[in-house]
Amino acid sequence: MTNYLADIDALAAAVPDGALLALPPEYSFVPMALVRAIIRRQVRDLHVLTVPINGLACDMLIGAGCVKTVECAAVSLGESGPAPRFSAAVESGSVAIIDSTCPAIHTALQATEKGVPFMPLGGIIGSDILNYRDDWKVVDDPLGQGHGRIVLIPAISPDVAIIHSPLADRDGNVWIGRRRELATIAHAAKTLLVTVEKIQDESLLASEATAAATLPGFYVTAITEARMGAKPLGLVEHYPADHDAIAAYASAARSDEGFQAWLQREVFTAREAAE
Amino acid sequence: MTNYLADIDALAAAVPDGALLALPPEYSFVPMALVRAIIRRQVRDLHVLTVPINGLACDMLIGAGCVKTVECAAVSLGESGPAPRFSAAVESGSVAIIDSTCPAIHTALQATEKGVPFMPLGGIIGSDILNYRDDWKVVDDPLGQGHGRIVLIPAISPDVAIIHSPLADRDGNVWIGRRRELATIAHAAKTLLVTVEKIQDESLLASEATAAATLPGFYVTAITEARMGAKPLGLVEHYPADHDAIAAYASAARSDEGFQAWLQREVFTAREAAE
Amino acid sequence: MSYSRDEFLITAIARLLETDDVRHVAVGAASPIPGAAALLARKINGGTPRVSLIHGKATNPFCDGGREIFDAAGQGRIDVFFLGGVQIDGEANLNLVGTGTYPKVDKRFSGSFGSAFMYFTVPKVILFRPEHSRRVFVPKVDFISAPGVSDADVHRPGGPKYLVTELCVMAFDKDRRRFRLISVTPGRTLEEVLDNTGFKFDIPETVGVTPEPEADRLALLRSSVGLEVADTYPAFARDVLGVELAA
Amino acid sequence: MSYSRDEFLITAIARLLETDDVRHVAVGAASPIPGAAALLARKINGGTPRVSLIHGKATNPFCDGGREIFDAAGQGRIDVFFLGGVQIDGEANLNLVGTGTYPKVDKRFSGSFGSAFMYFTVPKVILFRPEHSRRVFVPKVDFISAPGVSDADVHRPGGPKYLVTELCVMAFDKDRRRFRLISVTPGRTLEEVLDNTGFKFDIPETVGVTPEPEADRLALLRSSVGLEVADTYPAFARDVLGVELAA
Repeated sequence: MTNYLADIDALAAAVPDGALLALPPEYSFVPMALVRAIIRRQVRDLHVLTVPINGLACDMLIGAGCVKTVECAAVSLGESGPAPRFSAAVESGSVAIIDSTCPAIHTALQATEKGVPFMPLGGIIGSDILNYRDDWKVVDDPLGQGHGRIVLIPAISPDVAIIHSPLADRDGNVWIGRRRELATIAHAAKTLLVTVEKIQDESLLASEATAAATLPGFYVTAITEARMGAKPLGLVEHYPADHDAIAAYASAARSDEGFQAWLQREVFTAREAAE
Repeated sequence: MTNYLADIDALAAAVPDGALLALPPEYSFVPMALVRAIIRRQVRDLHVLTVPINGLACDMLIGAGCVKTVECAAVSLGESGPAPRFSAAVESGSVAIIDSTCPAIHTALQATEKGVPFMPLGGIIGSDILNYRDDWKVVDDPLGQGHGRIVLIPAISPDVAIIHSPLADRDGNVWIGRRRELATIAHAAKTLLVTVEKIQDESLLASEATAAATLPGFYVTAITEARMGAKPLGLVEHYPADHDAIAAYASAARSDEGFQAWLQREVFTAREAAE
Repeated sequence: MSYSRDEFLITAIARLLETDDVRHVAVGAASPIPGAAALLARKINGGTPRVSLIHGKATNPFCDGGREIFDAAGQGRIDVFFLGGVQIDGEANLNLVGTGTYPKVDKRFSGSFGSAFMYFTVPKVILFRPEHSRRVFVPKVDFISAPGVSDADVHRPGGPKYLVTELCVMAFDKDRRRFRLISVTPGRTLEEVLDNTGFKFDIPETVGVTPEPEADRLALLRSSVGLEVADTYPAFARDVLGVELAA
Repeated sequence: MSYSRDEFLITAIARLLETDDVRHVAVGAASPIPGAAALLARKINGGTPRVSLIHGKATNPFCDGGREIFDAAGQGRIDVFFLGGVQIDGEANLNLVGTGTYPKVDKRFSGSFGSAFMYFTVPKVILFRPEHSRRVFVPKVDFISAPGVSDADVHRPGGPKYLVTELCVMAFDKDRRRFRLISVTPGRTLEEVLDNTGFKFDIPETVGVTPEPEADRLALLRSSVGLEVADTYPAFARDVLGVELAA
């Protein structure tokens, strides 16, 4: 059964050092308040998987020293430009980088969703990405129907996945709307931690209309309320991204000193105010 | 762009003899009015794929002589018992039977959805189903990680898939609710024919809540309105199944004579009244 | 307190669900007796196991289409599932396809449904077949929809654990590839079980008697649990449990 | 009629979309110029091609999560997609990862995104990189995110068709594995293109001039199409097209 926790630090406590942590993409329900709580816990040695890309959350975790390895199709602040702590860490070699491509990350999670050890994926052959993926395997069409060579992507099962949603009910059901990658992440993850704007009494399964937008509770490990929990990123139909705040981060984080000062101010000092 | 057709016979005209026709399961938006129109057209030599099971529609198509091959995990009238025309046709050998199992049919459509020639699936090994599927292949774990043997299911791409939905808009978007197998069928099919209770002016993509329940128009070949188009089966939150009518079918269809009389009365004669 | 055969079967199955390893019970279409048993067990244990009835209303949690119950089983998120069979043999092979020589069988049934997958993935599959006869319980099934046991090189976390019929409860021993009789229905005998079973099975020195339905559980079935059953199986709840939902 | 560089690029791209084989154009995140070009082409052609802007509002049709655009491309349902690169070489190899020696590159960029798949599956990929310099157009990319051409035993219905920069439009010849210059931007010269391109490419006897934006298309861009652009790219529509949505 889903646990309903009193505060976000209790949720952050469920992320152990060294965990394979899955992060959703920038436009898709990123639990920034929870990410800040994880940073305050000073979690270490995370293997961060971006599904399939990420930006601010991943960059902050790297800058804060929580990350040992990043597996991604891309890390970017979008309109605010490159992700400065990510770039610096890869250039210096202070984090290990495992480059992937968007559909390969989706595919690896689909394999776990389906309970199979691998799934095939088209394309990729001839990309240098493949040369650095000893875990991926190229095989000749095993059905011998002249399809040619194809890449097999091994299943990935995140230890922990984290999302922020507008709404949950009291049975652990969580509203995900049309962001179905969150369903795949949830199906593939061993532990799913969810923050929500609001917990309502009425079941999200009470009507077909809301059920269609719902992740069932039996995938959800724990939930806590976190108002404005995606800020400074946006939450569709609830609040827009705060582009000024993201731009301010992008400029502060150009240097490690600038980032550390920003972190102290925005994550540690501002904690009580913010969360 | 999606075509909006004036009547259901124009939709039925898009189902050619010999087509690989995908049918959704009994509880999931079965377009019975369209099935009756297909029977009136006297389409022949269909390869019917049930996704993954079906009942009344498949049994009627078989009894009406439209079907050459049935590929299914099961064909059953549920509470009304076995599917009589299906059973008789398999026992007499008048239709070819390709037995499958539910997740294998889902998997074959997912492979087409993903644009890959096959997908792996657990289980199955040791089932006699496998002995009659020359198209399925058992391989040793190609990643060599000790998973053991696994079955590879080749992709299936239906020539035509047909569904009935409560609602569409004018951009070809169709409401499917939580019946996401309909999305997979649509993604995998070359042609998708849709009947709906109602066509509305407002876009189903106008809000995240309805978008979460929507199949995008670029998968939809043609749409026409068919009020009560799933009857005598039910349409969730719109009308219940007419169990008396289904039971009457089950008893009439016990014999071919009984079925033919039922067909004349309910499908041919009743045409004007019904559709 | 008098009870019907179906009420007896419901309580017999419910007892098999009241163990700590059972956190999530899934029930397929048109299975009111297993469904009622799961809902009864949930009530007795104060909320666990989670009960998912496909085609249920309030009790159907699946939102990812027909694939989801199989995916969830493949993920190890379903602990108990129920299967039956036109024929079941002594190695727990199931036949849901037909009798006679495949493919042009003498009598064709619906088909294998998801059995060829769920039987491999769900750790505790309960075989449920009220009719206990040599027609059903055969030496060897005519067609294996799903095999009872697998070779070591086949990934198989799941398989058969129990068989419940109107005559008895048996357990399946994977290593011996045989059923073992646990208990016989009150008023029935070991001889009846032997006479009506076409395959060999192990018989312990002392064969127990399956407990009769406890009064408190019958009361629950005929009241609060009955109402939950009626949400998905209204006809069954009315006819068997005497419970009707307010219109 | 005067126009900006971005307006010129929008109309140059739109011309490449006005052919019958283009039924569905998909545009990735933060690509306002290709997005505007697709919306302009749709307006001019009276509704075709269908335009799907991921992260668009009214123009985002995807309802199956982040996977869907890749699945749809794999199904052959997307005819045109746009890709760029930190580096692009003469065989149309794309580098979106970084410059220097991988993995500890000198300068790290975001990553390959979906390029290693979309480049293989979309029949008409248009490479778009406004900056035309030897920094970008190199003899050989430092890292191949996605290769321009593939061996015969790799299933590849898709690949590069055109390259659009501020200086010129080139076509890619898959069999010759080379770009061919088509036309040069008005006021710029072949010499400029040669001076700023680090790889060899074919030059036809007569090099055309890329047409200037047609007055009617500029008018559409600055009015009705501009409003559609503003729905997804408000800042771009305001700054480049001078169009703002009513608040």
